[in-house]
Amino acid sequence: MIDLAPILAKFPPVKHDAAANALIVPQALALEVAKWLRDDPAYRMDYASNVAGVDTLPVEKKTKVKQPDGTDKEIVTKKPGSMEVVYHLYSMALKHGPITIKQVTTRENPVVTSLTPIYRGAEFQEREAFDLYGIQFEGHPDLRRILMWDEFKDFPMRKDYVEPDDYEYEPTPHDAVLAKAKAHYPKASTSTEAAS
Amino acid sequence: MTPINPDQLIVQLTQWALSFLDSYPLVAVLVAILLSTVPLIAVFPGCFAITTWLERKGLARIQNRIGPNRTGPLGILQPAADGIKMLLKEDIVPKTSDRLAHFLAPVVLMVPAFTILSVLPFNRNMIPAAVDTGVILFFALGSVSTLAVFMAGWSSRNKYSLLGGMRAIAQMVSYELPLVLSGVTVIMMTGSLDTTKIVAQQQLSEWIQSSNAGLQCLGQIIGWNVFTPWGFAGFLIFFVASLAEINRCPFDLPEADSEIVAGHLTEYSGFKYALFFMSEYVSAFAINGLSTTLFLGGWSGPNIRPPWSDDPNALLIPGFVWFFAKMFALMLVMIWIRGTLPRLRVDHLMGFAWKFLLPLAIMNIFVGGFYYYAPRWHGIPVVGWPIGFLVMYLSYECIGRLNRGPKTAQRVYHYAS
Amino acid sequence: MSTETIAPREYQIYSGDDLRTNVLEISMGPQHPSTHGVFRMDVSLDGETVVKLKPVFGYLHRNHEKIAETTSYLGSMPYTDRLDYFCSMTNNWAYALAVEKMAGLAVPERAEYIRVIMAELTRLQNHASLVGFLTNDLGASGTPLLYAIREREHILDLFEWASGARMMCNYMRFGGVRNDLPSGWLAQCKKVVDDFPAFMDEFETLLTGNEIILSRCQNVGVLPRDLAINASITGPCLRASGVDYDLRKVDKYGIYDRFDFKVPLGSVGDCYDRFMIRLLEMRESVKILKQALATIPEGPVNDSKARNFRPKPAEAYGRIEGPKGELGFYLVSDGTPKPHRYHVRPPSFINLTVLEDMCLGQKIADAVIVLGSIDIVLGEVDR
Amino acid sequence: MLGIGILKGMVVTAKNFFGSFVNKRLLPTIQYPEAGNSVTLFSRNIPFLVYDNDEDPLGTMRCVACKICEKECPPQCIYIVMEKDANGKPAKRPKVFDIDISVCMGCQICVEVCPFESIKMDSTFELSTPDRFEGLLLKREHLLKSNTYFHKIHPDEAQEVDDRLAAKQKKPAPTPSTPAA
Repeated sequence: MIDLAPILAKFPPVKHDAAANALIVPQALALEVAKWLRDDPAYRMDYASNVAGVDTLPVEKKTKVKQPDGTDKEIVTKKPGSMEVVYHLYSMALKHGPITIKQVTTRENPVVTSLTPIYRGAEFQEREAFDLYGIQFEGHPDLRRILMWDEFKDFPMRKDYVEPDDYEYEPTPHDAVLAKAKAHYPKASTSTEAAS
Repeated sequence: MTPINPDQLIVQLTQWALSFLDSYPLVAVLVAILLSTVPLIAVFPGCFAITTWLERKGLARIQNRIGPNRTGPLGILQPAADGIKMLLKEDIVPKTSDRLAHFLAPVVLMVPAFTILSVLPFNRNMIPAAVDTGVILFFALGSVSTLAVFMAGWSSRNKYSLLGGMRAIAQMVSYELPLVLSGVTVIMMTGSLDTTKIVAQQQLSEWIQSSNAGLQCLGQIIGWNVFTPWGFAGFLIFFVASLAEINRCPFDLPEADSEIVAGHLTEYSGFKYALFFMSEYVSAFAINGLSTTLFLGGWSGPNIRPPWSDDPNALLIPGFVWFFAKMFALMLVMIWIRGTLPRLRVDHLMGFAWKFLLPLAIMNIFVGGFYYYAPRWHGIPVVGWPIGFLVMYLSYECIGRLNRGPKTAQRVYHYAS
Repeated sequence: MSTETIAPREYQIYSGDDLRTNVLEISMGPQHPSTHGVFRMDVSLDGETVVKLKPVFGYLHRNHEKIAETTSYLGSMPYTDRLDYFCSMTNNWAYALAVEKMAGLAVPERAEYIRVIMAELTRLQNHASLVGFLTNDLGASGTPLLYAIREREHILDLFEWASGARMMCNYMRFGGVRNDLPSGWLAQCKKVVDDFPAFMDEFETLLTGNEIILSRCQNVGVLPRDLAINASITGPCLRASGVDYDLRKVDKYGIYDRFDFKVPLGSVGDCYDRFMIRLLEMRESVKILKQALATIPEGPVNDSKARNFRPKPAEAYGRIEGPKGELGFYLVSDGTPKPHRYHVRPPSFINLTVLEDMCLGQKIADAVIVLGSIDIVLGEVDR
Repeated sequence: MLGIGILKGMVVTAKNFFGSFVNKRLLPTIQYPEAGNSVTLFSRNIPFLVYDNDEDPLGTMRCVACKICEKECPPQCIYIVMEKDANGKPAKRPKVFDIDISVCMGCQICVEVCPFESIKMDSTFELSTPDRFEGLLLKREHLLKSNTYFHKIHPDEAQEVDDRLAAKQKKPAPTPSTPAA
């Protein structure tokens, strides 16, 4: 495990997420931190292995708490959703790693700083995160869709993504698929329906 | 009635048939033309069919496969199946193509491919067109195919086709030079452009005229140009250049499938594609026939007189059997090369023609001249042969080394500690 | 290394007053004989020289990650077979490794050996067929490829014997492998491994000295060392550029620290180096296989507790040295039976980053072999 | 000397050319269908349902319609409806058991999760049909195959399964394990 204390000491706004052993880097500082990590002789994190977007929906949890007077009271705890970009950095020179750095942003307006100016290897993966999550990478040289086609409007990896209803006939529709099939082919009764 | 000479049987039959028309000279000429062209048009497509089968079977065996074996015994009917498939295919012409040129290209390719066959002597007295300048005619007509390939490439309005056409022009024009120059040595030695004379020059007539069967047989072989230093080098240069001239592997750049799909053939289908395909094989036969004529003794082969005949020119096995055997042997080598080698790149291809084959071919002309004038001992070239061979070998090594340069070499690899 | 990233080079077109040429734009693919699947290159050509090249892909995109996030952990295992359909065994292993890392599962000794054997067999067949495909791109009419496929069949037979399927093996499980090797498997495997060097000799005689291959591959598509590191290139492509970084040595995942093998390194980083590194790696894989087959112990092959588990909220990034490069899986669990986030780091996808840099200024024929020497599989690039 | 590498390569291909006539290893092609197919005792393709008694396939089928496989199937190609007896109580038998083999990817996960050893992998493969939809939807009747058949295609595995079931029978009344999460 790599000692993260020097980074935390050098960049006070960087926070340490102990559960994931990751550094949460504010967007304004991201480029600077990455550059320092890459060039610092003790770290030499010259290799950005993995870049992934993570989408978390807001959670609303209702718990019933018994009040002293005997009545139940609902307590609603809300956890806001978030959009994260996770980078796993390794060092090819010193053969150690990883250091995980995260940039956290909002789901509504996901903007983070692109690390492509530091790591060329992040180029395609950031484009992929942009394509599938709609995360804007500031400073990316060529931010275009990469896996989906250019005319595609939605972001399919988001947790609240709803598939379009371009349903293709399937002989074993059931449950959700069946509902969709019924909506799409109102008249056609499928064989399994007839059997059951 | 002269005794039957198996070698000349066909010729004699033809003359016998024509003798009936002596009183109608115009008809006789027309019939004579038909009698010499129809067999060409009949035989060579047949050879093409056999070759496609041989190629598919041979390549398959080289690649540890079985090859076609479902159509007839050993898949021998595969060419027929291919032909039927090809003819039944839809003839697709791209909308934006230049229709006339697109249509004409396969025809323009096919006509010279068949025409140049006419100057090849298939046997004694068996040459469709006995032209004094046969070799020149061959090269002149043969280079028309360049035009056809470019027509096909340009008229298709396809970028791959265009690239293929441009490659074809550059390649064919470049390789024409070493091809002709290596043939020039033979012409120099013979002193004639007539293909029949070139074949005759390769036969040791005193030996053939003698009564010893062994000498007769040997005399048909030992004089082949390929057994002289300049002839051997010339043959190799000619063969390599002819590979490029007919777009065979490893010089199949105009139709390089991994790079430009099928080059000039990309937009062709059905019958037109079949014509292209056949013309390419017929030109391959033609050029192999020429290299047989120039270097491998043409129709002469290990042959003896039939026992019933005293005619020194009578032969037991017809000469055209040897001619076709040699031609097919060269085709097989081409198939073998195709099964082994990857393709050259376009700039290497040019470099190979201009920086390697051309100097070698010019060197070969000098060696041929030296060989001609070098003193002989009882007619045996004791001086010319070894020195000529040495010079050709050394120039091969030197030019090869100069071309390789410091850039490409076998490398030594290291392991991480 | 410079302080900034290494930007793509620009290719200058000569534009004198007297000479004006047009750039020819060609869209190579998705239907093209040598794009290794449905891959497209938008190429601009100056004559035959590549002046611009943009890779376009996604034709095979099926949102593997989204499917994985709606199914159980085990349910994604068969889908990983279909990432790089040449190397399903290593894909399985990478995923199993990530899950094991996240859930803290232990793998029995015998299963570790089986995994190493399967992974190295996969490497053999992948590298052999890649070299075959590369020579096909060079224009050989399939001969080396068919020799490679001839040998690959023996390895696929072994896979089928062990797992039931030739390509979509779905063999590894969290905490081991699905079932033990059938009796007689190891003996047959030994035979295949012993026969392999003879094939390698034949292959090398056929290819390595061939003057056409030498002149076509050497100094073509050079990938400089610094750029290779900066662009996160992994696998044989990285080592051909002279960087000593093999996860089998660096991470020592599984039991790779027990085997004696070496990491071959290239010096130039051109197509010929990438081609040779693969041939040399095959020799090293044979070495590993011989050692593993000699020392494989008896014992259980999977952890029975590992079925249908529900991991605690955690995240993990597991990676292995796949035949094409570093194959990583990034998993985030939120305590439910389905992963909250499942991300694949596919090596061939990221190795394509430098395709343009390697092809600029080369001929169009070189662009094809540069692409071939990177070794991409579109199932993995597009996911 | 220039050309030596090419000549060496040509020798290799010539060896392979002539070798293919004498060496079986150099001509590995199997002529399907005359010379048999390549299905081995280990091949798996699509699932089938096992029954024990040839006289009464429906009565002795092992499947109890617990729907674990339906839930676990990664591409969701299994569809099960449990049969109800005259009183409307669930009979432990599937009334509908469909597998859409155009979707099935032969991953064997249904076999692994089945607690009753009732679904196993078949090795048939000649399943092409002109009917893209109904022809590729295998119903209960198509899927039911006897244990004898199972012994024929995968003898070792079938024997293991039989042994396991016999051991289970000895133990007092097996409780159907609950579907795991």
